Amino acid sequence: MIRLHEYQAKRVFLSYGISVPTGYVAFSPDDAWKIALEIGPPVVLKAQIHAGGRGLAGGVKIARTADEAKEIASQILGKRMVTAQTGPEGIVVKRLLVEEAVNIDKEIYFSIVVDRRRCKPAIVASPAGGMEIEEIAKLHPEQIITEPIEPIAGIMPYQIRRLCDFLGFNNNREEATHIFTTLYRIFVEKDCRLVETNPLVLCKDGSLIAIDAKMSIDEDALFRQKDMARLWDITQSDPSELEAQKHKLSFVRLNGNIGCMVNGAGLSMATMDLIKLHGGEPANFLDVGGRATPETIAKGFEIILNDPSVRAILINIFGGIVRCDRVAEGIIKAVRQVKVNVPVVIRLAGTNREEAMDILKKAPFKFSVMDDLNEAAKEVVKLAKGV
Amino acid sequence: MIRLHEYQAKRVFLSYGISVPTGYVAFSPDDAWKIALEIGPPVVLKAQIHAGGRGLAGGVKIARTADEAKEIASQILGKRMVTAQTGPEGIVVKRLLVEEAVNIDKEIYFSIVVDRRRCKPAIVASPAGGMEIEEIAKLHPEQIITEPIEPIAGIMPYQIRRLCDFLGFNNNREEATHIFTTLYRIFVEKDCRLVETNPLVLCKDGSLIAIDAKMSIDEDALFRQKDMARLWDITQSDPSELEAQKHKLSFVRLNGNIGCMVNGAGLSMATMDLIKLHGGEPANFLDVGGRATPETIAKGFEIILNDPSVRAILINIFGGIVRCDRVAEGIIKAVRQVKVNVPVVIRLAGTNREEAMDILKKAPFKFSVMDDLNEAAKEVVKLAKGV
Amino acid sequence: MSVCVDKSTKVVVQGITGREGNFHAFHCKEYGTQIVAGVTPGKEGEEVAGIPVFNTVKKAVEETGADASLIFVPPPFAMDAVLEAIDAGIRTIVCITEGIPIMDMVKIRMVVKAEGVTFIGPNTPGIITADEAKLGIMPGFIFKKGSVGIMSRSGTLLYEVVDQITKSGLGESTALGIGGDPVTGTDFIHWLKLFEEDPQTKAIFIIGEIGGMMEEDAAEFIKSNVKKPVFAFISGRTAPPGKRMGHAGAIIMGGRGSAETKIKALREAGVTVVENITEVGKTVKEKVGKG
Amino acid sequence: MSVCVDKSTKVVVQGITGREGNFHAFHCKEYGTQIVAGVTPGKEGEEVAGIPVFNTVKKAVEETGADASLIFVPPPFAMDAVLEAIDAGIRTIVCITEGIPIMDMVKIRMVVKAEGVTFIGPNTPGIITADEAKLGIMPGFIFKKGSVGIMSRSGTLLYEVVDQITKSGLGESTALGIGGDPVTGTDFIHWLKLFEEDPQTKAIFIIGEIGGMMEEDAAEFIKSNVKKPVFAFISGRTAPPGKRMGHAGAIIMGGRGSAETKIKALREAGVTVVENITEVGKTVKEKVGKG
Repeated sequence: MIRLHEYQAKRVFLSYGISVPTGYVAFSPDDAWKIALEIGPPVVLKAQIHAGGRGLAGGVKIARTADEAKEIASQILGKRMVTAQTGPEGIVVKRLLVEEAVNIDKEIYFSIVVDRRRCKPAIVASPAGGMEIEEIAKLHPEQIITEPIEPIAGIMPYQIRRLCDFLGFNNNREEATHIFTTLYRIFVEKDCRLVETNPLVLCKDGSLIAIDAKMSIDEDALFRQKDMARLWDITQSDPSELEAQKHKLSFVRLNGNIGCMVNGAGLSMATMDLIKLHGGEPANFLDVGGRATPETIAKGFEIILNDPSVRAILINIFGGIVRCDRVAEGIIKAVRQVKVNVPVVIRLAGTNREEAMDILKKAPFKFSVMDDLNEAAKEVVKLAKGV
Repeated sequence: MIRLHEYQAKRVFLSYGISVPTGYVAFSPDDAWKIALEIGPPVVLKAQIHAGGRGLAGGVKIARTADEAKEIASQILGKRMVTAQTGPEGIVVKRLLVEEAVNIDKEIYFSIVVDRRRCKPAIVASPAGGMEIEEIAKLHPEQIITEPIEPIAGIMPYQIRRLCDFLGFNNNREEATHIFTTLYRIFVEKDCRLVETNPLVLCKDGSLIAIDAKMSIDEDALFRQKDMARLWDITQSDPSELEAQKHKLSFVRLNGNIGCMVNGAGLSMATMDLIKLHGGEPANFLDVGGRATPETIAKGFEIILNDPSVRAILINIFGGIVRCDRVAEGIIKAVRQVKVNVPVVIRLAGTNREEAMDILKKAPFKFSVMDDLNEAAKEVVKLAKGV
Repeated sequence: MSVCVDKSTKVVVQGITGREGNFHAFHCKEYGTQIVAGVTPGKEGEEVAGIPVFNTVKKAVEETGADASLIFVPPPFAMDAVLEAIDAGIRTIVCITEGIPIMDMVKIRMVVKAEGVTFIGPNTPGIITADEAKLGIMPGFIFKKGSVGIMSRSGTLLYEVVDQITKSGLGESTALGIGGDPVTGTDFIHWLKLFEEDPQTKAIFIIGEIGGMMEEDAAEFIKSNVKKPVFAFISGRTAPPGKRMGHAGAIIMGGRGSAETKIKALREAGVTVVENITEVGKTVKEKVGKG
Repeated sequence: MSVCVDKSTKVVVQGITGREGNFHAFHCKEYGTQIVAGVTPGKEGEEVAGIPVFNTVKKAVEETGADASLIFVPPPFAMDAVLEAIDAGIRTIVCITEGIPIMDMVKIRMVVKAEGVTFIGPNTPGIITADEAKLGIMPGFIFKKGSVGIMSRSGTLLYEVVDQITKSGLGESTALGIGGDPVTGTDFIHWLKLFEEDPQTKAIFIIGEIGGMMEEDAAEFIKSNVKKPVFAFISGRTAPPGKRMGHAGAIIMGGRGSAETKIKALREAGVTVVENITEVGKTVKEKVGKG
């Protein structure tokens, strides 16, 4: 999923005719000062990071004057921000959205996602807007409504009636209808995995404004969403995950010390489960996928080795399209380029396993090659513990 | 179905970005002269009537000068035109389309309808354009292609490839794609029952132009197609059929001499079949529908009586929602207003039949009321023959 | 036994506070049908003929356990009503509404097929299992519990046939109109399967008409899948061709869809086709005997 | 007997002239599968591994009688390929393609459900009936004709399980990957029905993972509809929650969809859930005995 920044998503909303507060993106405290002057204080400054929960983390502030806006901007910009959704290392704030303050009467949560179970898009909404949806789910589960959308028909009148009743829209049904159907249009036309506005606010003057905006684009649809692809701010992603992505590897950093390289997401998870079952902690999830070449295998190996917390590595490959001998070639390639200073356990099965074994034997590094996955997992846990 | 005139349909095509010849509608020979001057001769003059086959009937002429255009216009306007599709009485031509003559290289037939069997829209196309589709079907059935469209997906690339291959578009695929998908958009967005262009022509300069344009709008969708509803030229319809429509009766004039009034289309057709089986000829199809009131029954009766060729009338009602006593009331009402000078056979069954019988007995006219439909049909055939 | 609806069917009437909904909800209930709820947005709390009215189908289903819906809402709102019923878990829908835009029906058809919902109509008199449940607008008194399963594309022609079948002494198991519009929720094959499996049904009657290919498709299906005796009447032999069908529409049919091709196909499949509508009862009685 | 595909299945390979299509068409044919045709627009007349190539699926079906399709076309063209296959009358589609936009799959799912087409995938290793037919990219040599029906959301995890089942001596009837994407053409319930009816299948193995509700739904179905012994392995017990699922997406699930809820639901339905992936073969063998 490609996430957009709030200010980018708001631009899309605006282009579809949804009201958002007047505001502009600021890259420096000076920018913030100029924008605050143009809009007229008071203004709201909002850290633009690809993670929710920034309100509690001090990422949303009000400035009463342009000078105050500049002051706040200089405090936030360039700093790491840690929220409930960022992980402990946080994300550096490089952009701020400076926008007009709005007189709020009522806050609504509204989003559209694909409901996997029904295999259709679905609206998730709540009258308890303003807080994170996870929190609403915990505190007021009865205040969440889900409306699956029949894609051939779109949002139907009965659903709008139900939503308006549930969300407490009485005199604003026409405007609410416009916003619901337009957000759905955005969801479909921009190939979104998520469209969210939280809060969607009912203002004191009766109008409806999207105070926050979130959009995530389906990565698989970027071939037909070139405009959206351009909006992707890669500085927001983990550099290792990005590097992996570039080589069509799926990598997620975790908190343990055992590096894992597996082919297939299911087998990767099963391998991590097995490590945990034997008392170990995976340092990462790394799926080399079904189309790995020696080059991508070498790259995956390198990414794992770059993580200083890794104490031992388990490579588990079940050869199908990815032939074991090609994997072995990749490992040899990597070992020739990078210094390997942790023990490596390898388990290979499936296509061309024998050939792979031969290749690994000739390697300039001593791997523990094992046939039995259970034994291999036990071994790597033992090695990581330095026992 | 509400039919549009060619010039109206072309305006819709144009608004969607489909090329059509430059042209304007003329209501008088003077109009034709002015338009011909503006466009620059040679021009084509085309009678605007709601029926195909006008080419053979002399409804399409070329004028080399503006004066000639005026001359031709004065010959066609105000005259009755009889084509293969109008019936022997023909339709009066009240409007002409005067448009530029186009250099034709290749003529294509292209249309979109709902395929009842597959319950989806379908493209029907042929490289043998220019003649009526019935004729192509007769002479070159192998030159017709049908492509059903999945409404959730729209026209797919494989269908466009197939159509282009079949129709012989090689260097114009992009433009053809634009026209196919745009005509489908029109079909869906305007709630059409038919969109047709015949011929769609490939010009000598390589461009594609819709030389003819036909659109029929789904009557049931007029509540959301107000723009299309306004285009309906009621002067093109049979006045009796219009009058019937106004009262929610379904009326079609036929060539026999036995007037029929029945409730339900199926029972109407079955009744006509029965009359024919006994050697009679129905003068009309008149379905009073499921929501008939005494007023509409009276109106239906009146419409039949207005037809001078009617020699006898058969009323066949199976009372369901339409109660027989209400039908009887309607008949009485009609008989009081209009002079009835042909014999009337009535067969009533179903809801409140007894009450209806009582009402009819008190009528100021002697009906032949019969219980047996077969006998009733025989009787009306006998009466119509004056035997 | 019977098909699709019976005494245990619990029905919600959508559009119950309208003139027709009101009228027919009452008559269906009087016939013995379990009409457990009505729906009209904004009228929750009211009652119609002793039937509680709810704002939404979901609420009606939750409160009453309704599993079938009978729809009377006007054409512009019909698709909304249908999708609301499906969303609420209703699996049998009878849509009386006449005049639904054809593209709305194309979409509805797609959804009901994907969801496995039985959708009867639109523009149908409904479905009735004689002496058990009536979901529709047909005059109940002409039906009598018996052995003939009847399906029709036309409403009043269904009544005409039923009347004769009842008077013949055979009576009906279940009878229904699949709907008179070009696009309907079910076709004859759907019901042939069910009637063939239903032990109460001893004979099947198809009432077809010109246009479409449903009768031809039914004939093809009957050949290898139906063992019970099948009868048919096809109306429209004398109707002027193409007057309403349109031209490109007729081309898709490839010259098929006329009364002649239908009758021929049905006869080739072993179906007894009745020529004179007034001889339906006699013909079936002769072939099937006492029900 | 077996499920869905066997020796008589005639397969057309869409995208056969691509690198992967070419490679796997050859290997499927080598396995014994009747690969009768390939399709790549503009390449009609060519041959790939002795398999004739056509421009359209329709032509391929007309010329060769193909009734199943194996799709390798790239994601932007996958929906086109699927709809073309359905239009040509293909009723079993195996879509190997990985990376199809989710809204394309939402639409495809709707069409295949409405048309009654079996759609395996996308992002699947395919389906195999051991020693009969392989429509996919799995290493054929690890399979052996036997009695365990296996379905999986993951490719290599399927291989891992199959390898152990084969080594245990039980072997497989049919094994397949339903696909690793959020929206797939079939779910576990679809295959549970078929395996339950298949006489060759004596035991059923489900390979699930976190996310979605397919395992919970399967458990519910098993309770009242499956009599054969069912086994399961669920991967992702240690995966970080929500990292990929997104937040509103997780809310729809209402706290369900975790490995724990899946394992609990399956156990309550009488399914034997294996905790250690390396003990799959042993566990099934112990419970089912010699196949």
